[in-house]
Amino acid sequence: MTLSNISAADDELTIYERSKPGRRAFVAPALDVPERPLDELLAPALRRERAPRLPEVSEPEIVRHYNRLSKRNFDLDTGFYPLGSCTMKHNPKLHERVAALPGHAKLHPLQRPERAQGALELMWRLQDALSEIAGLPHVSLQPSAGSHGELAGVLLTRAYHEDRGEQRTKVLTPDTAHGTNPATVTMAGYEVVKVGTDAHGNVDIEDLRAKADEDVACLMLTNPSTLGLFEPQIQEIAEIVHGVGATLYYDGANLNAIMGICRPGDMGFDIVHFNLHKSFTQPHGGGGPGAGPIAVSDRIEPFLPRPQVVRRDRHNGDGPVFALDYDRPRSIGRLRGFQGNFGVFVRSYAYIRSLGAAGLRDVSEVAVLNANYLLAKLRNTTDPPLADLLPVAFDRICMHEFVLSGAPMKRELGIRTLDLAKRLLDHGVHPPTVYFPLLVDEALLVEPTETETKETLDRFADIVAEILREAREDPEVARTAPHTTPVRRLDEAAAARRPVVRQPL
Amino acid sequence: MTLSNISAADDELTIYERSKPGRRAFVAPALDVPERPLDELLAPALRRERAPRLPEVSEPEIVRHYNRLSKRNFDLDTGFYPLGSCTMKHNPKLHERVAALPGHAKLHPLQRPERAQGALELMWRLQDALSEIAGLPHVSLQPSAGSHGELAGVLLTRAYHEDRGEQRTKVLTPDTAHGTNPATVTMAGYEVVKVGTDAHGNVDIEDLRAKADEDVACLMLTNPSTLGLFEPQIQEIAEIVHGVGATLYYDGANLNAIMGICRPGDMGFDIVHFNLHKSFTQPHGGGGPGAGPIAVSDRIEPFLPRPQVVRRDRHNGDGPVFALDYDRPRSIGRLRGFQGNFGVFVRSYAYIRSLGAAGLRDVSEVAVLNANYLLAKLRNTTDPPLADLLPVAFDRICMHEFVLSGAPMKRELGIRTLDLAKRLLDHGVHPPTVYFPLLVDEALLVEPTETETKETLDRFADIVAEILREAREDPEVARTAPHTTPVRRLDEAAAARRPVVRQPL
Amino acid sequence: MTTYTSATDADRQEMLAAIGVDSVDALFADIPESLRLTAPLELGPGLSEQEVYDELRALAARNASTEDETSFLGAGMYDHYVPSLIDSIISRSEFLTPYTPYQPEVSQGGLQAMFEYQTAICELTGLPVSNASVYEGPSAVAAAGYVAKHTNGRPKFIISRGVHPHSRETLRTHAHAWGMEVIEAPLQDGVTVLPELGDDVSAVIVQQPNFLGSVEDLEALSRAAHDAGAVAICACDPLPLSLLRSPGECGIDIAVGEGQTLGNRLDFGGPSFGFFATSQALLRRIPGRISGETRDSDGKRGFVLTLQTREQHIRREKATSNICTAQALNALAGVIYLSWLGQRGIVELTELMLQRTAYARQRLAGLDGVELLHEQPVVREFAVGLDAPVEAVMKRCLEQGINPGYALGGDYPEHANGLLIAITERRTRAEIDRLADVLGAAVAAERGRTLQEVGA
Amino acid sequence: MTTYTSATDADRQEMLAAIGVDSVDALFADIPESLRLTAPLELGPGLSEQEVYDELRALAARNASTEDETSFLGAGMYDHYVPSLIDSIISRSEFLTPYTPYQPEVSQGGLQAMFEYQTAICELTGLPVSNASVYEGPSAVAAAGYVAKHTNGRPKFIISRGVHPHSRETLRTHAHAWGMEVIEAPLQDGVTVLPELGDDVSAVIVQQPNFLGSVEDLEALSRAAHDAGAVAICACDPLPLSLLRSPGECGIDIAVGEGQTLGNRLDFGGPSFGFFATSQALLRRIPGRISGETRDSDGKRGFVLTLQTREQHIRREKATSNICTAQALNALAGVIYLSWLGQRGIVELTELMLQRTAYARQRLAGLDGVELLHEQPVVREFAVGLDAPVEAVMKRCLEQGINPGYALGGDYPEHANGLLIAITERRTRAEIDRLADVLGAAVAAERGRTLQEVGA
Ligand SMILES: Cc1ncc(COP(=O)(O)O)c(C=O)c1O
Ligand SMILES: Cc1ncc(COP(=O)(O)O)c(C=O)c1O
Repeated sequence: MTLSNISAADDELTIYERSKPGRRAFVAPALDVPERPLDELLAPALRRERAPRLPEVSEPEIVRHYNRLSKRNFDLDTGFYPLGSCTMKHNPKLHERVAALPGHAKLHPLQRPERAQGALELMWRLQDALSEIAGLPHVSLQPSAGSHGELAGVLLTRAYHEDRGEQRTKVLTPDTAHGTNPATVTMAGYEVVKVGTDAHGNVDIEDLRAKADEDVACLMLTNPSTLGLFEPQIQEIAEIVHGVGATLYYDGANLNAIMGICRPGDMGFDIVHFNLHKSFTQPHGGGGPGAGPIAVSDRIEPFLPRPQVVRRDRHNGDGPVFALDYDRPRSIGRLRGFQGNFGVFVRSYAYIRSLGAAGLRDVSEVAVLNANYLLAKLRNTTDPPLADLLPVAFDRICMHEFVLSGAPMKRELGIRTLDLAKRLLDHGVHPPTVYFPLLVDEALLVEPTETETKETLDRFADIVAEILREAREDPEVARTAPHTTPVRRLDEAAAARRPVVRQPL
Repeated sequence: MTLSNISAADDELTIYERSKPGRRAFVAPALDVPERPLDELLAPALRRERAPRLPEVSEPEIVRHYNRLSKRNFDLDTGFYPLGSCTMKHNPKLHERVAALPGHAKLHPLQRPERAQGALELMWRLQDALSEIAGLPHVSLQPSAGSHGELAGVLLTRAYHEDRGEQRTKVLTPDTAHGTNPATVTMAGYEVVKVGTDAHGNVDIEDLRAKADEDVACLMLTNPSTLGLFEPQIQEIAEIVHGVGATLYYDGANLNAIMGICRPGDMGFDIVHFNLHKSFTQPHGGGGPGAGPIAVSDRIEPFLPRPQVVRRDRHNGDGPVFALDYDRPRSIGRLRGFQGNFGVFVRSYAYIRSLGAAGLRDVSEVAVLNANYLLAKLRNTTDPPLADLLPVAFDRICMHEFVLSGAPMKRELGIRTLDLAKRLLDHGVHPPTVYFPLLVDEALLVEPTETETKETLDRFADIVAEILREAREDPEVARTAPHTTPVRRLDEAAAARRPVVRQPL
Repeated sequence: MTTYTSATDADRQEMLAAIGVDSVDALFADIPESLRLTAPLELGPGLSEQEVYDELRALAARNASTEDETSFLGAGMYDHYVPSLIDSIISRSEFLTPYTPYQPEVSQGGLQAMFEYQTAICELTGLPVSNASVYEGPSAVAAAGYVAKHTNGRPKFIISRGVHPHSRETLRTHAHAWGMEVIEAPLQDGVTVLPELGDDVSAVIVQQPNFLGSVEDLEALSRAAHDAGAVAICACDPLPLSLLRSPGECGIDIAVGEGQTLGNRLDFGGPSFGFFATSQALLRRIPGRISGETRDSDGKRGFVLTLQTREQHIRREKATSNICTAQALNALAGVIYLSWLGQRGIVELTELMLQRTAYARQRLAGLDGVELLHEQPVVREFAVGLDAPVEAVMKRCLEQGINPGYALGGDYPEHANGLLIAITERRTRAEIDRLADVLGAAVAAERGRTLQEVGA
Repeated sequence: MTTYTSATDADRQEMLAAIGVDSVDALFADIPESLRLTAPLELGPGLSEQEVYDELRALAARNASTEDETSFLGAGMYDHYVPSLIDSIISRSEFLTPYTPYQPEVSQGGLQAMFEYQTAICELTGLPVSNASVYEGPSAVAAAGYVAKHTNGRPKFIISRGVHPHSRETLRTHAHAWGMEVIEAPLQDGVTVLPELGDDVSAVIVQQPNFLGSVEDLEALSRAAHDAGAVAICACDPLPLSLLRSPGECGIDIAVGEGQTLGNRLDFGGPSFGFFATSQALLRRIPGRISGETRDSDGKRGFVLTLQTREQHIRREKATSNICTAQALNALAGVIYLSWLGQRGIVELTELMLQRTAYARQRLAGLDGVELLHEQPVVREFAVGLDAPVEAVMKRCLEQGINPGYALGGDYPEHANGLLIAITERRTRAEIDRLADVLGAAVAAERGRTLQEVGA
């Protein structure tokens, strides 16, 4: 029985393809001032001949268009999203409510500090909480995302060394590092030097020793690493790095594993960035917004970006005032406009207040428990023997995530990690991160997060097993997956070959 | 290629089936008063042994559960919804914003009038606007929905007659009337007498004359009728009804056809109800909330429900005050608690202010234009000949909706109106109202509304044609439709035979 | 002027051509000339979105909401905390915009939610059957009366004065049309005392807890009703039901109530929802929609509107009620709220209110010129009498930003200076202490004034 | 304490058993004993949802938002009306919660929206290529500088003092690390005057309209840049672009800007988004995500993240930028807003602002002690100088509930008492007249005071 589907075709129009001259949603408020000739206010020479071509659509059409588009997205409120390194934890609905309060949402960034005390105090309190979580005394909320935080961190490192009259040229990053780390190093004007990983998935200490010299400005580390493993020799690493006068940078993308359990500052890190859109539940928005605050040690503090939110106690006992401190002569300066992604701060502050110290620790405990449980569940699956087909990259207790290798599966069953990922889509599950970290062949990086139920983890393991059993019978199903999604497998190569990046009009 | 689907199975669990002892979303605020023994405050004899069994689920589970459930609904923001008699017009998003303002949403119904002046003034202005639209001087906003407004109207009729010392026993309703009309008559303690429809789809005047006697309290009419036809003899009908001292009641469900074009009051109606959730864009919510305000003539006014929102001018020139008037000795009394569905009033008031007089008239003009265009489009379709297979019940210019008969289609192609409706679901379109009005065999009542585009109407006509062509080839497809919905055709008979109306625990 | 129509002038011309008329006016030919409006309605011009927003914000700003004052108002609707997830779910267009689920295959979301809701209401009330919602509390009481009328055809309702005044008045409005008499049973020490019940009594209607906050002896009341062959109807407050013996356990035949407290905002009185639960015997007399479980053609579980032969669209004049559009979205908020509270949470929440209410009652009872109107057990609300003009006292409290509650005098002349005070989980101890201070001072001040006047 | 985890004690036991360890602590064995925290973090206990809500509401209440005052603040972010449909769309979890679309088959909604957005940005800027967003305005200027650096490797940036101070400072922060020099070009009569441009100039950076509101002669500026072989970069304000000659028409190579004005709320400065558009030649140097059209295995149109070989996750240290998470949701709001405005609407809106701004400028110029800082054409913002201490004048205005604008002295010492005033469609004539009255009076009063002091 063949089912024609006219409506589907309609689903695929762009907002531009729906446009029809004369349609409109917006109507302007009445002109209430004496109208002056346009030419008088803007000479023709300054004006464009043709208005920008924007869609002409009515409100009902806009609403339906984007409503339907939304149904072509998979999202966290729909199903399991174990995207490694991204910490796709539940986004509490309270956060949207408090972020939308007019006192937050309609507050102008240049409002005078005495008329924005609530916002400044919230930022100050968030700085305080993040400082406590990181174990480092000073925090700047300014960076807009994780990689922006990294850039801030490396620029701070540069400022620190220059302040001491040193011109260092190299920054060390492990070969397991996330792509933003080396990209940041280049952007900050340094040369990247890779450090190897040993047989246990730890930093290769000998390699580190060999490469750590007086030209090294910084070592950027993620701990737990992108392999989901805690670096047990972290103190020794810190000694080596500090021994050559370099700074130790903590990429906080994986902080969700250790909140309230241990602290980067105590490990010897000088600079830490947080991903508020990971560990602290800012919704990802399909690619942002986020925020990447940084915490630093005393020796780095003088160089923090401008302005800093500070608290000043009044001597008349009136209680403290909160201010923006621009008077920071050694600061690296601004990284962006205004005070950072305040709306994100509101959500993350609400999160920290809701959970408190015990709640945050429980987050990390359950995140790690869920990851290890799912790993065990997969390894104990015998039909098919997942321990053999999808072996864990490093056979250790993992932290909040773990890495599997699809290499044996590819050999035995003839389906690649990519095929498994695409087939997962047919089961209403978002795939883990694939082909990262680069170190592991056919890698799958699985991060369940603490907000998923045991039942969901069990179901995921069952689905993976089922897909591999299915592949044993007929690998073509996975190779040609997905089958039930709004579009089938897309040709990314073709897109890059002849880029069409805007609608031709 | 067979696609297994584990996730789908999970989709179908109820919130109770997801429950697991010990899970929770809510946490109570801290107890901040000295705790007293429960037995002291509530003797054991007063207490239930077992707490009501409610689901035990976490916030992430609740959000995902209802989010997924929502995806098993078709809705107005997703596609065309030409459900006759229901006026499924676009629901402007502004209305949700203004209804949610704390001054509205968090206003206690028993707040003292002097501290609720904004709400009372809004209600008063809405009364005023509805009065102007209906062409009747007095309005009560109290009824909660259309049928509640009908009940109010018939109770007012009773009060009116009793006040004049008359005990009337019968209420007339046309055989095309919506079910709520006769049901209301019974509920208001009257006997229903049916009036026939003539060959043109109008009220059978002779039959009306014959049945209109001194025992008749009221004639309830919908104009345009449920056939989507304007009653041209309305003035004559009013004379007949008034001639026997009865009242003329206007069922306002179809008001969307005539706003700003003509007025029930001018036609001679004594009482009108509005469906704010139809003509005035209150979203339907899957079965409410709505509101069914009534407008009445001077002779009915003394009996209006208590309390009435009134405006009182202050003599000190301070501008008017708005009050709740309970001092209405001849009132029929309350129909419900408090002041009615205020949140609905806010939305409908915003709608009237946004469109203004010209906008409202345009609504009705386009509603009627769209209906007649779609009718023409269908009738001009030759492959297959829709004019023959789905003939219009009465061959006239229609108002905002029209009735087709599926009888020939059933005869020729072997698919019923129900099958066509179910097959439409596969095309992402909501079916028209089916098997109503009862007068028309295999009826389809089609109401496009003014907020749909010509393209959508064209697509609908194409889909209907395609379904009938498909049926000509293979009627089984439609007979077994829908095929692409979350569930297939459901067995309603079985549900009624052995009713399971709650989850067994 | 805002418009939500998409018809451009070109569209209109094309459409008229297809229809075969040359103007939109021609489409209104059936309307007698004499009835056509020649002038525009007197509604003024349409406005832009921002102008309408500004106007409504200005109106809303003239209302004192529970964010603008510390409110102890209850008396039927209560200032409970509405969790954020409710808005985020019920604002989804898939729940907000569809009609009543006439096409179940594309309405499983709404229908399953109704089924879940019905289950939760059955659990709260201890009764086996619930519908999917009625309008709201007081009209639900009248609807229950209508069921009783059909059940035994007797001419009298006995309704306790402990039932919400709006419910009593609403019942009277309807009963009159049914040719039935409404007799009020008095309160003594805050609880209902039934008169002799003859065989002319159709139903006995009480409220739990009653309007003055008292917990009634439901079992005794329903036994009395049943002994007289009458239907026992109880209007109840769902949150207290988590602690109190359920209507079902107590033999109540029909339990109805106001659902606002279950995750719905105050909205100046509506929309909220009414719940309606009955014994198995009354299943086929229930008004309104009911969602029932069934199977699809593949044998998969699904839900449909069931027992529709009760309803107006099938049975017309013989229907058990005329209700059509009810309050589905508000009931959805209700079941989401109950899932959010959960089995333990609802008890914890109610116990918190119980403790704070007891504390407040004790604090206020200790004030000069304030005494309790009754000593009955209460859960979330209690009544006091003031030895001073309540109106003047309230004004003084309001000047301090405190709305002390609902003045009982209008509904209960015997309690001319009575005040009904509600303590939800929103009211902290600090706010209760402040109420005590402010109210105490206000009463003292007013007594002082009256004494002076007497003195003078 | 609130929790969003579902693991019950029973769950935890089962899971530990399956793992084969006997405690959660055992899972942290890799963490050296000496690093494990023995005491809880000093963050205090967790709170209930209602308590957190109340705390944040109390904090928010201590901010004066655009609802609490009549604000003429602009200077980079503006109080525009955000239509309701934006919230209702971007609050849908399908847009709010997904990650960057790494799995295009289940991300077509986001990817198509990006494609639509890119198209609209290309139309506004008159350039052929746009990415899917960068962080915000000032960092976009630095990002543009980075592209210029890679394009010609020259050591100097020439940036106009008409560029937003935050953008200039942000560029400096980056340029230092790149070993590059930043030279500021002065303003004369409110517009940019470029110095001699040598072959050591990597890029010339201007703003349209500039920080003082002036419309710059973009064509002349980009011609000068090109004559020197430098890259022409323009930071622009998208709404005025609906009337002004586009950067593309004027020969600009890279147009960037702050997107807040396109349907994003103020949020005390973020999150908003930055847009980034370039000439075809720079396509492969653009930072960040780009959505591109392609086909699926059935030949159906679809969208994917394309040209990823520019990006950090592929090219690592050779990437054109380190950006990963950007501002997708804010850019989505942007394209919805532009669709809402539409081709005619955006012009109508900007013309309304143009007219009201001209009116306000004239009104204020007519006040004693207030004169225009320049006579250049302006669209939505203009600058005045006060013959009185600006700080004191502002305080007086604020007492009247009017926030008169942004004091320029900090960024432009040469305009010690300068005030930058923005007039969006939110500001009515009545409010503008009120500003004139209040500002006029404040200036007069302060001049009076200073005269007295002098007199004394
Ligand atoms: C390990 C790691 N570091 C850094 C980043 C970059 O963070 P952002 O995307 O917020 O810039 C990510 C993001 O995926 C990451 O996983
Ligand atoms: C013609 C007509 N009358 C009355 C009603 C009842 O209105 P409500 O559902 O608001 O009670 C309807 C609703 O469908 C209707 O179509």
